[in-house]
Amino acid sequence: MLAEIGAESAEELFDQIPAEVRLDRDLELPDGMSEQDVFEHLRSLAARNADADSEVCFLGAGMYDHYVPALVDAILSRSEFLTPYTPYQPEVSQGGLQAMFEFQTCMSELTALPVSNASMYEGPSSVASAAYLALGAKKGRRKLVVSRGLHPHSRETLGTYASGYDAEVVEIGLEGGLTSADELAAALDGDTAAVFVQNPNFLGGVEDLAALASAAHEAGAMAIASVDPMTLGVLKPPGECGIDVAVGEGQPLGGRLDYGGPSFGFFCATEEHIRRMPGRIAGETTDVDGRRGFVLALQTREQHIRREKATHNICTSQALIALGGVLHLVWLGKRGLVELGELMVRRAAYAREALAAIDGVELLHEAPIAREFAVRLDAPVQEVLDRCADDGIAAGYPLGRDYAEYENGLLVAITERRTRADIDRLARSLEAAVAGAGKSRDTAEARS
Amino acid sequence: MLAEIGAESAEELFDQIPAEVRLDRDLELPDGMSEQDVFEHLRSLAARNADADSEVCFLGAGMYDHYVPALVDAILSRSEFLTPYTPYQPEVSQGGLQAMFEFQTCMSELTALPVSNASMYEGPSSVASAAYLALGAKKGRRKLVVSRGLHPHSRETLGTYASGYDAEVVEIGLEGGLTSADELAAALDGDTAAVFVQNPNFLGGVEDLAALASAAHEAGAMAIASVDPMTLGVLKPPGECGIDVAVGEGQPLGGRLDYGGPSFGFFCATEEHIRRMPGRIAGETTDVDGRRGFVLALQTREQHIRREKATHNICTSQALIALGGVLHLVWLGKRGLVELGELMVRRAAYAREALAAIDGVELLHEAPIAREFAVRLDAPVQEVLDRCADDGIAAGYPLGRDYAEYENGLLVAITERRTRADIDRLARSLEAAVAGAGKSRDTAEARS
Amino acid sequence: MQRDAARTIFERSVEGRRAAVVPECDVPDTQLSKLIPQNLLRQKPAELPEVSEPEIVRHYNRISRRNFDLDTGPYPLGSCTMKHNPRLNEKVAALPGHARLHPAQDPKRAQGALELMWNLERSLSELTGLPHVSLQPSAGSHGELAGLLLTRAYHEDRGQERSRVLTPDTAHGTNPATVTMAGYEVVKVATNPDGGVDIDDLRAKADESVACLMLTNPNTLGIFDRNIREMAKIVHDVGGTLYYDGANMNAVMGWSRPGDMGFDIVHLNLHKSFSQPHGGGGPGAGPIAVSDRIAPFLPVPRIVRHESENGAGPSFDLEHSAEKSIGRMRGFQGNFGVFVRSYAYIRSLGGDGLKEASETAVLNANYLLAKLAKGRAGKHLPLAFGERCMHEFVLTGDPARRELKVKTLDIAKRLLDYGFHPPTIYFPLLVDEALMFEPTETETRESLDELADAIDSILAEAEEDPAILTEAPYTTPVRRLDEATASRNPVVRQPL
Amino acid sequence: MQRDAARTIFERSVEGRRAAVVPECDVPDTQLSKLIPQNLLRQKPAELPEVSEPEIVRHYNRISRRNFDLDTGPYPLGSCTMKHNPRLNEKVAALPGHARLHPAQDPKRAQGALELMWNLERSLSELTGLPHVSLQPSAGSHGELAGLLLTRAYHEDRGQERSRVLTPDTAHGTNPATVTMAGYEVVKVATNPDGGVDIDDLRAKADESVACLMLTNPNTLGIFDRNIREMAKIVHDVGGTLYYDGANMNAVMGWSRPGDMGFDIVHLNLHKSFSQPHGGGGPGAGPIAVSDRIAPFLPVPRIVRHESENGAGPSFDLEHSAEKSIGRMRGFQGNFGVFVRSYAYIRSLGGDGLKEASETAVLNANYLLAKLAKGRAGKHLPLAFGERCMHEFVLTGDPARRELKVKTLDIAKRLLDYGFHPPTIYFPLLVDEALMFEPTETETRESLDELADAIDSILAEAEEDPAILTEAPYTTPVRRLDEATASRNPVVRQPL
Ligand SMILES: Cc1ncc(COP(=O)(O)O)c(C=O)c1O
Ligand SMILES: Cc1ncc(COP(=O)(O)O)c(C=O)c1O
Repeated sequence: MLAEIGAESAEELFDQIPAEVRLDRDLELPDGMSEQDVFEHLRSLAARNADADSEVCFLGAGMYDHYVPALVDAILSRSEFLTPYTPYQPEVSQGGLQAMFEFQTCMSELTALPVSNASMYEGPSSVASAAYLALGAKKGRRKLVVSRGLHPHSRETLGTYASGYDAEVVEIGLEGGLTSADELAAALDGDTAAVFVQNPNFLGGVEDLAALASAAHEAGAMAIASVDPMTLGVLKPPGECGIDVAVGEGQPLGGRLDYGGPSFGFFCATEEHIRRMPGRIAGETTDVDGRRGFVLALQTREQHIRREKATHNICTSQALIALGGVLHLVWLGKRGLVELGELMVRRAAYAREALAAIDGVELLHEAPIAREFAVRLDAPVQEVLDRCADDGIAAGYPLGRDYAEYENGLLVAITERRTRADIDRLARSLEAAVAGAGKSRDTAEARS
Repeated sequence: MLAEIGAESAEELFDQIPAEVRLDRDLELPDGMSEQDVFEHLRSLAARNADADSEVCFLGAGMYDHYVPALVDAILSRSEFLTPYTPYQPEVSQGGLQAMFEFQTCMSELTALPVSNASMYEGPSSVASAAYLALGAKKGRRKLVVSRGLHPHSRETLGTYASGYDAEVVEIGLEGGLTSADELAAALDGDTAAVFVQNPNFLGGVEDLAALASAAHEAGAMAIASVDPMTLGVLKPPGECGIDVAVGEGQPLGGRLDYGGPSFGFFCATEEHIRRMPGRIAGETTDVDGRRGFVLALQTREQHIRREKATHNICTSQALIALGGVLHLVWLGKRGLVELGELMVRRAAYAREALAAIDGVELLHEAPIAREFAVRLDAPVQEVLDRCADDGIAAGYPLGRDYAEYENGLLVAITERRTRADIDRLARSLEAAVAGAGKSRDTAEARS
Repeated sequence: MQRDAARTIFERSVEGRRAAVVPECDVPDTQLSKLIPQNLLRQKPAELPEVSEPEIVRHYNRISRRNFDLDTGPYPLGSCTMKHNPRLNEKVAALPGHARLHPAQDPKRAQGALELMWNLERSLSELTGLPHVSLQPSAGSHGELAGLLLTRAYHEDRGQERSRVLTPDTAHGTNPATVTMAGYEVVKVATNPDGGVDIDDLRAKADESVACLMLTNPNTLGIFDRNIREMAKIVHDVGGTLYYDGANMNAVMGWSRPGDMGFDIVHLNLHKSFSQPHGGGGPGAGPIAVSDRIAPFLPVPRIVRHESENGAGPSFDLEHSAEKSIGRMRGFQGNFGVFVRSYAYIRSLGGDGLKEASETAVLNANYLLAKLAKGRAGKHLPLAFGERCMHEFVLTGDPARRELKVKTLDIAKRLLDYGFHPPTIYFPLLVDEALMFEPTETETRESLDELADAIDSILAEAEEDPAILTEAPYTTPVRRLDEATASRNPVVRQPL
Repeated sequence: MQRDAARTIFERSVEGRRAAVVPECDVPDTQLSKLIPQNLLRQKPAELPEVSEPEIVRHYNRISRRNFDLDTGPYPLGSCTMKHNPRLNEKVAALPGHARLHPAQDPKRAQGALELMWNLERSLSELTGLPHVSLQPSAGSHGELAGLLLTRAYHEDRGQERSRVLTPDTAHGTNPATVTMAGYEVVKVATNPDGGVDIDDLRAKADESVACLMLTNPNTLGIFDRNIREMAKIVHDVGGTLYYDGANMNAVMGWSRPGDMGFDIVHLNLHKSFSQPHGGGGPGAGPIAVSDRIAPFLPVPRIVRHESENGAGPSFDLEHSAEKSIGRMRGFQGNFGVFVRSYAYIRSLGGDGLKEASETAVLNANYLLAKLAKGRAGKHLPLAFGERCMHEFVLTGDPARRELKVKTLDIAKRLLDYGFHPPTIYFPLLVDEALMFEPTETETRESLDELADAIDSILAEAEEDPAILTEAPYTTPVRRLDEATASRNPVVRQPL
């Protein structure tokens, strides 16, 4: 090969790099290993994580331990879906493009909004991206009103992005577990570009999206909701509530837990925003012979065409994981999604009641819930969690770091994998843990 | 659909079955379950097995814990290989047929015999099938001489089959861990159709196949060897030793442990036996346009054509698992197979020495070994194994059930997955276990 | 499908390339000939290909696309029960507790595996109506051999020498081949005009030399033999056993049981009725179920269940010897990975689900039959026997051959161009130009309609111009292959 | 590839069919409106398709074969680093300890994951020559945005308002798009005749209003900008930061480090240089590495390592707040599954292996370039700039268009018929009719030869009859598609 090139050595080719910026030593990285040794190394690292197979997992906070049907992995692991790039050559990318089109249809159906893109990175950055759209759509307005029921990660990400948008973020509080209508009314003004809410909100409460949306619209602002797609079999879809843009975290749909990623985000909107959408959108068309096919549509929104005038900078997104979402949804089907949603609502109600009955556990709010709910413990939450972990239970997500006002708050998530027996086990463990932790605190207090 | 058929109900179609043999009750089987529930049920069963991920596994006896490269599962799980039937329509089965052709080439190279079929069920039934070939090839001769170094499962299976063959099986013993040349000489006569040996033999000893084969040939008998394919990178291949038919257990090549199956067997022979071979054989040919292709060759040997005159009754064999073997071999490649073999030989030597140095452990034989070896414990083997299991080690295969003469014998297997550190750990555990078991026996004896 | 020229992995080999890195030697690097005598060592390495991982993955991905498979389209291969392979089964089979369990593991530490096998045995017992099960045989024909060796042991135990085994002329090739391997002589029984066994012929041939009658019911014509009880009586009366080839179990699960029909020994194909993928020719498993009188002879090892004394639940063990056992049929405990898949399948469907599966299989077959009968096939490819069918049916292409000058083979090859796998052809032998369709329960009505339409179109083509069929296929990776030369001058490995 | 008419899964829906069985309700079956007010409940179910599992598997298997993929054949898509995706990485990513680890798990019980992330951070730090790493960004463009927000925070922390970001006109589209999203104004810098940045233009534009210079090096022409140190000095002298778009890291791993070139902030594309499969458009990950002065602003959460006091080995934790941090860029800890794959990749290759990978990538690119130059491409598709290249190179199809009347698009489409994925086309923008080839290190010499031959044949066809190209492709699942209508009258979902 070198002869063909006319080079003496492969190193010679690196003469293109001036000596002063060439690394003149070996990389200080471990030596390469055999496949077997890498496998053993990774396996030993993995063994030091307590995963949802080794514990009964009531953790949620945006990512949930749903049962992912076996066909998802079987199909996603096919080279034909796993290894291509973004479909720049549509003639040989019809599989991926059709998958995007089907994804868009699924998400559009779920949210009852006519337009969906082909995926975003994940939930929180989709929220922040929706703000970019809103600021573009509502030129001149710079204020973003955000419910405290929005996922803390979404609020923080929005805050990070907003420094680039030169926008002001105003937070409004919760009342009885739901976004305060009064605070919202007070915050809305002629400078407000959009209102952001979440459904169910971070504490699990089912919001009245329609009321919130109409308040936003009255002030001339857009209404943007982040929604949990797995609840949309039972909860009124944002598109029917007047929401302009619905985004969200796609992990519940066919996603692994994966310590937080890769998952996918989704981004749906009303027709009027179609040319402001971020990211890839597949569209149906025909070929020169009149045969049906799919392409990346509306590319003139995108960075590779429009560069600094693009509607967003996103390029690589989450195509494969989004296909996992399609597969899960298609597997569930029209009835399955509803049944699953109903099961979750009923189990969540059962769990909430079971936990509320425990001495030292009370409800944080009594708003309606769909799959997750918040309680307040009469004991240090971390100690309670440690005790439950000893019982093989990840009892929930402690609220204190994100919500100083809920110091010993605990968020408990239900999926179709958490059976009544699991819930009963949680209740027993929690009861003992709260009692135990309370006692040890009493002792400590008595001692001090 | 019923209208099209002209039936009132689907049950009506079952009127074809006379009432007296219709089942008039429900099956007494559990109700169907959701995918999730079946998964959990199977997961809980699986959790009650101590597998080679949860222990350090020195078990062998024909199936070995080799490192199977990740690409094997990735390729075998492709629908295109996983779900077709036997390639009866070659025009749309070229993938599977070519895989068979490549398999045959691999096995032929490994054994240095020109003909290989496309797979047998597994090792022991391949041995029994080789006997069928030999009895056909050596018409009139009814005696099968079998080394006691042949896997007990092979000997037992041969015994089972032989009742149908109306053949006599004569066993010859081992001497110093190797097939006794004297006993062989004594057993051979004009009625002997074939001699069966194994290499390495069941106790791990590397046999002098060439000497055994020439003894067989002198008596006009065939020489049949069962060989461990993973040792053929270093051990002289049967084809170069005058062996007529080489068979064996394919599990070491890309196979799962799978509690014993499905694995594959292989069946290789000299050219003269090609029309006596059992099972599928892929052959190269061309299509009407002169394009290269593959077909099932020599089908006139087979049951679907020849029926009662077929060379064997085998139909479905182990195509998919055999492809796994090809993949593993191709991944190893020409040099990898040799390196792996060398590593095993060296580690086995190290392990043998390390174990022999333990008080209460002595070698069962001093014959050369390739990957497995036998020791004799000065303590009840079951108790020793239980103690090692408590240390997380499956120390080996106890010989007593198969060989009454080696009551506390233990067979220890080495693969590239058993590192020096693992071997040292085994040695320590075994030392303590033998000492401990010896002690408890002493106590028990003292007591009684 | 890939249409480029076939190239083997050996032809991609380039000296020095490699995929695997073998772990470093961490023990003394002793010269090999110091450990094993030089004359026992290999001198010249096997010529395995030298290729990189990307090349391996690409090679096998590419050749995989030269296969038609069940996930490509309908695969109505009669007698093969090409039902969907649920992906759950692959997932549970791959759990380390299954896939990584060494077969020689101490039964104490393999309780989950033994319980699974026990449960599967019990399920198959209930489905077959026979009390004892051995999971050991590796496939259908292996089950058949086990069955005939059991028969032999049974008769020998009673001091009887019997030499003949009866099989109908519709029998699958493995049946007669097995008879020979088991040391018996095949005696064919004729088929009556209804497609069942000719009872008179059976009666005439059934005597004390008969060890066994091997039967498939429904048989390979897809016809349930209504005389089964009578036949059983005839054979039992002369002291023979009845063997049930369970390849067609998918027709009758939960509807009728071979044990209740009078059979003594049954094999089931887990790779047919119980959803184990066929893998392009295996693996499968062929468990056998037997009646009480055959039970003592069942292969070892056997799974035994011990009730606990302290109420802690049962435990399981392997029993390695039994006085009258025929012994082992193979290594270790059988194709456990297949058991896992089929057990998952049985638990997924449950008793009702299995019965419904058979119902739908029979419904689908009859629907396809009816659809075909109403089109050109009704004329050119009539049903060979009877009117309705069980889970499969056999058409005869005899009229098509005579009137349209196209053979069954031509129709099959042309179906490939239409994107369907053809039915089984030229089997059973007694039907001229046979086409044997088994759609299974996992095909939808839509796909059956498409298949019927395709066959109709193909027959229309034949009416127009038979050459369209006789030269088919056109669109496959290769076209018709020269099988004769491949058998006359076999090239069965790559010359290197 | 499958050539039948496209049909969506929605078009396969039949009322009443289903795949999933939802577990039975094991708690009180309360009416839903008793639990959630009726007005908040959905009235009409979403019209998801009603299909069975076999149909799902078949549908997606079939449409998958309408994709070209890396395991089908060479995929020399410039700037995308289509290197082989080792299957080991998929296997380790799927281990339950990784795939089933909840992101909110207590760090005490996720030590393996945190250690893996820590190790990956350290590896990327060593590779980039920059001490601090955040794995958080989800892809390249997300890393860019993080980088510019870091720049903004850095300047603001020093009390400076800066408004402009410089990018060369060869920059990838995400660079200017990111600049706008981060609230800056794009200022383009010209390219010099060698394909590098025009230093004079840079000097002229570099003033105190400049927040940052964004650069790719080697740039999108595959050319290593030899003036990098000088450029860094110019920008640093006016107080700006230097951002390195690491999309081309595959050219220089172990050979040259952005930190040593003077860059302050780097993003890497784990889905390019570090073997994460592209998935048809993601997922990926775009970790950033930064210099000391940028470190205080890095996103949270951050991974911290605590040395143990008792010698028990280090422990790891997440730090959720830091005074000057720009905050979160996304939910939870980042695309951990991608980290696992890339970490496995880095450990597989090791330091030497990574260096060798870059060496081979550069060798392969130069070989392909030389091969092409010797054929018809030398005349019709000359190299746009320079003589040699790093890991990729850009040809211009301008002569072909003028002399042969075929556009780059036509050549690309015709390559599809030859079984190759085309190179990146029409990028970078400053090259007319650009074709950007990046073979990567995992292609063999043979496949490069085949690719060069294919291009040569295609150009021969063009010399003969340009229509062969302008009407291509012919053999793909669909032929040229009407993209204009798709954007004018977008149909972006199935009407139901
Ligand atoms: C009727 C019948 N009997 C027996 C068999 C043999 O089964 P196997 O292939 O599992 O050995 C088959 C399989 O084709 C069959 O269709
Ligand atoms: C040079 C360059 N920069 C940035 C990007 C954007 O990376 P990503 O797609 O990961 O957002 C790309 C990817 O195409 C690229 O080639």
